[in-house]
Amino acid sequence: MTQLRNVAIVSFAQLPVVARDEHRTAMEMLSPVVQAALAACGASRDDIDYQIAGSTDYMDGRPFGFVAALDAMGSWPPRHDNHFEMDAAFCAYYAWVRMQAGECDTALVVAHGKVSEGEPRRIMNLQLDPYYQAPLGLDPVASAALQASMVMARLQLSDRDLAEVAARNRCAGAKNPDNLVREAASPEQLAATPFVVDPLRAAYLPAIGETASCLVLAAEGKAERMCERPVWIHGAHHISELQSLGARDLSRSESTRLAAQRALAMAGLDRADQADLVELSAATPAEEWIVCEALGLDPRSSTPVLNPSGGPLCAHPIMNTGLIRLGEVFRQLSGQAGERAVPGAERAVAHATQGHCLQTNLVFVLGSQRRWS
Amino acid sequence: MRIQDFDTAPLTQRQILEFTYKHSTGPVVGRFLAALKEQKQIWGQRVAGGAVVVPPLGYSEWDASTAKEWVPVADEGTVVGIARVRQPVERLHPFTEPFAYILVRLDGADTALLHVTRADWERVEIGSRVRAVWKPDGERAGSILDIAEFRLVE
Amino acid sequence: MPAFTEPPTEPIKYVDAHVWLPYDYVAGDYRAAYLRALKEKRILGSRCDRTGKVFVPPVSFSPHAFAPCSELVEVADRGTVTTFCIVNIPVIGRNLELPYVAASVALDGADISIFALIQECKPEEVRMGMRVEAVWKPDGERHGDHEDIQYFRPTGEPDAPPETYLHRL
Amino acid sequence: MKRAVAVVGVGQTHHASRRSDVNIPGLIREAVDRALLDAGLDHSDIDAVVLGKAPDMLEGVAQPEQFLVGALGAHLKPMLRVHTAGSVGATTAITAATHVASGLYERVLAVAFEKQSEGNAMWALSPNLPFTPPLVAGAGGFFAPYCRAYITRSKAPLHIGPLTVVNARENASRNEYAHLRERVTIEQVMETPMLWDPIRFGETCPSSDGAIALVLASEDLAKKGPRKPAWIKAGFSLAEAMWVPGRDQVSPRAGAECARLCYERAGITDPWNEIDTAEIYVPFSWFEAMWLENLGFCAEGEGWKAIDRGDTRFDGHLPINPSGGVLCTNPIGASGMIRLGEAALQVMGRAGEHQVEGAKVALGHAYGGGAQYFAMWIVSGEL
Repeated sequence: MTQLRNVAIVSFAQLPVVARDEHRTAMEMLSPVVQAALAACGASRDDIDYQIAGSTDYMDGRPFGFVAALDAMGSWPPRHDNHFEMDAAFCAYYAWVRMQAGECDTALVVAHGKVSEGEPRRIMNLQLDPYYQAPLGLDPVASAALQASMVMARLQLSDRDLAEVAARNRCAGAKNPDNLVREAASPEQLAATPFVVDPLRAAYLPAIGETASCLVLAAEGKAERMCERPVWIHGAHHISELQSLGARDLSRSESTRLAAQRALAMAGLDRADQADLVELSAATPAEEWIVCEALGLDPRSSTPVLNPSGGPLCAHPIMNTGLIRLGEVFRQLSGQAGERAVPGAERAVAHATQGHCLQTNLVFVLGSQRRWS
Repeated sequence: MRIQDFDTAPLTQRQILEFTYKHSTGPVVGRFLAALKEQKQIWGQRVAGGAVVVPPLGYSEWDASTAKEWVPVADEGTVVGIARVRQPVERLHPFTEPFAYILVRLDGADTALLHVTRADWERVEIGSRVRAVWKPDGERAGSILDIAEFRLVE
Repeated sequence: MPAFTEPPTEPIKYVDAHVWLPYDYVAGDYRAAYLRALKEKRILGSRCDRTGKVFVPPVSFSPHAFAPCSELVEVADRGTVTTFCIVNIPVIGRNLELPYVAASVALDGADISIFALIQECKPEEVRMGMRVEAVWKPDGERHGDHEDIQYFRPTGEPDAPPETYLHRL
Repeated sequence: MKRAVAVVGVGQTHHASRRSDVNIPGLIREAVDRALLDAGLDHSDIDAVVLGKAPDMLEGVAQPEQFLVGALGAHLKPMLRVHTAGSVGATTAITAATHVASGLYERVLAVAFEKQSEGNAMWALSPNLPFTPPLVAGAGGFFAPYCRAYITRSKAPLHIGPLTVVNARENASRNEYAHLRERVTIEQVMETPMLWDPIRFGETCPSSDGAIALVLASEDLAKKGPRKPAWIKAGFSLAEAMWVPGRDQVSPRAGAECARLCYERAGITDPWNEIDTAEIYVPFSWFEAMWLENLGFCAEGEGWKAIDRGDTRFDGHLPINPSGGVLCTNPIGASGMIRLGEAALQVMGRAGEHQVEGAKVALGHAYGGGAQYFAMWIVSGEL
């Protein structure tokens, strides 16, 4: 791998995830978060070279929903700007690419989504091809269940294996004040919740909610001045797969494997288990089994620590979920994780995903030290 | 005046975004659907590497190459994935009673078809053999739903 | 053996997809206060903590100075047409006689213009700089929504001088 | 930029109000296949794909890039989806170019499309939503007041709008891919119904189905290609907030600033004389005069005079939109990339019948939102 530019996360802010904020629009939720993220790294609005937002029009319930984010982010005077119709973790990836191209030194990456206004199951049905899959009404809960049935069959997983993964997330997530679900639970309790779409029980589904989040990235030279303990990006890559659910092996995530392979190579690592902690966007315990397998991790092992934040089972604010994984790694490696801190953590992996059944996956490798000297 | 000086009871309003889109199908999807309607025959397409893709898109999703010849496949096959929907969502799912989504690898195909089973939603398992139940003549409209559902082959 | 050698040559040309998506929108406290004030024939704005600029409808955060707008203020229900167009095609969901005039109106006391209908004059009489005032629905018929202001009409005052509106849309 | 990037392949569909002969993947593949053929490459040569389009409500498919992964040749590759309103096609191309400039990617495919006939653009772009006042119908109602403000400020005579359409249609008649290719006269345009006074039906862009794809490559690979590439000398995307007191929608600061940055990086000090042709985003006739000023080609109040003098005609001093532009072809999400792609074709010398003779440096430009998003690039035949 050639030498890349050292780029770090220097700040992160989010609102606690809630089921519904009836007092604020998506934009009114976003502004204070951007302000908080800037304040935390001592930056003025004009110190930021580039801004990029992640959101989707269908989640916003309107065309051009992100245009208002220009106002909420204080885009005056005019700013170098972009917007992806993707989880904002992918925006963070692109901001990093821009820094590699030498096009900016600092970037504001935001996510917004007033998820409670719409019905995600209906909206995400519309992601499927309109000829064969969408007309059947398939929604993300049912597609995740299809996928769960397949990974359970191939890896011979039991309901208990899902319950244990869910319980680990729930116990960790109880310590995270930003989570929507903050009650620890045992595998037995979770395995007693009713099936929603078999083999997925209520407790195996993500805690969908809403928030706004903001990450600040800065290149070496500026990062150190903005943050006492910047968290450096050691590698990043993402890969997509075809959509037709019957044309790929849903029980595996080849895209996660390939993305991780390249991101780890950039980081000079061989395996993901060389990280101290891993933050995954897997939305169900079955997905977590799949992503772990692709990363060469055992979801039952305690090293590395998996989802110290509690993961999407405790808070899944759509469009923000991946960015929050990066935010959590920042908090952990910069000593701001409070009660849920992973002691001595120096290296981490963060994962984001898009589409039904882990169709597109992004892997970041981060560390508390600079990668390239 | 500050915002606290005002009535801050939540103000919300429900509204439905509703529209009927007309998706052009193009020659390949369109002919596949016409075969469901007129022939009660499921067709796949062979793509580079030799795999038979069902339902066909006109290209290989693996490498974007243009698909080759049409290949008829059976309306019977093996279940490779199941999702049992206990509480269907109104106006989204095709049934109001419990049903299951299934991925079926039809005999002669190398990919699986996404579909549903209503009657056998509890009994179908991975590895089960299922067969298409066609909508009757006159009710088939040229849609993936011309196959009413799949049922276990007893 | 299949009975057919190929699929029908005549394709099904279209698939209809009826998209039906319920949303439950949140107005937010600022917009709610604005709408509720309309019921009392008041137009609210918010003042930027840093620059003192007044935004109508009120926003919680100034897009301009990126600072909170903590203070809510009342602005006049009259102002100046800064620019406009004459519309000859119908708006979905609104029953308006054609043609009608859609204008940018800078209310007195506000630093942002609002979009408004201009009526009670011929479209060709509308001009940039024209002074207009709100025509409210009668008491008891206002519900705290945008329809509470039926439209704006000319006040008959002398036009505002060009320098006050030409570069302020 | 860290290293030079070039356009090595351009492919677009025939644009029309209804391309019901193909589905969405088919439309895209038409453009992608042509771009790859043009570059002498195939899908296996592409490292990543960036897709752009305008609101998903136009086609009723949410985040359609996901279902299009296979059609785009993006299976097991990185794929991103950009959406910056009307400017999206241009922003998408710039995003793809940045990937190559970073050194992380060698060849990137940028694709943009819109298939507006699947839905209803008027509805999709301006549904009535609670708590917001219903705006006037369509984008024309939003932009017409700014055209009026321009006319008032610049004292432009009223034939300038129609004249702009005459030039655009004349140009489109030479472009086999354009949607509206019939020549028109000023009188014919003036006879069309006034929709949003001062904008007539004949001064409004059509609603089109269409797609475009560009292959972008690093310097080394571009030099190895079969054809002369278009070198990207500069490319930026800037945006500004909507509700800014005193914001000038007639000549938005983001547009002027974006152009200034492009000229500065491309080493252009006198755009009027140093740029040979420009493809600029003109969805309504009057925007051509407005953008000539905003882009620094003409002084304030002088843009319409350049049009009136014939300087912007195909055989004029600075041919504007030799392809016919957005006034003749508007698949919204693709329109911005078509501008950038057409600019590239001009400096490659491969614009066919609408080739501007001797074009060496060209500007491609797009805007979107409430005249808030601006994205543009400058391409040159010389590295």
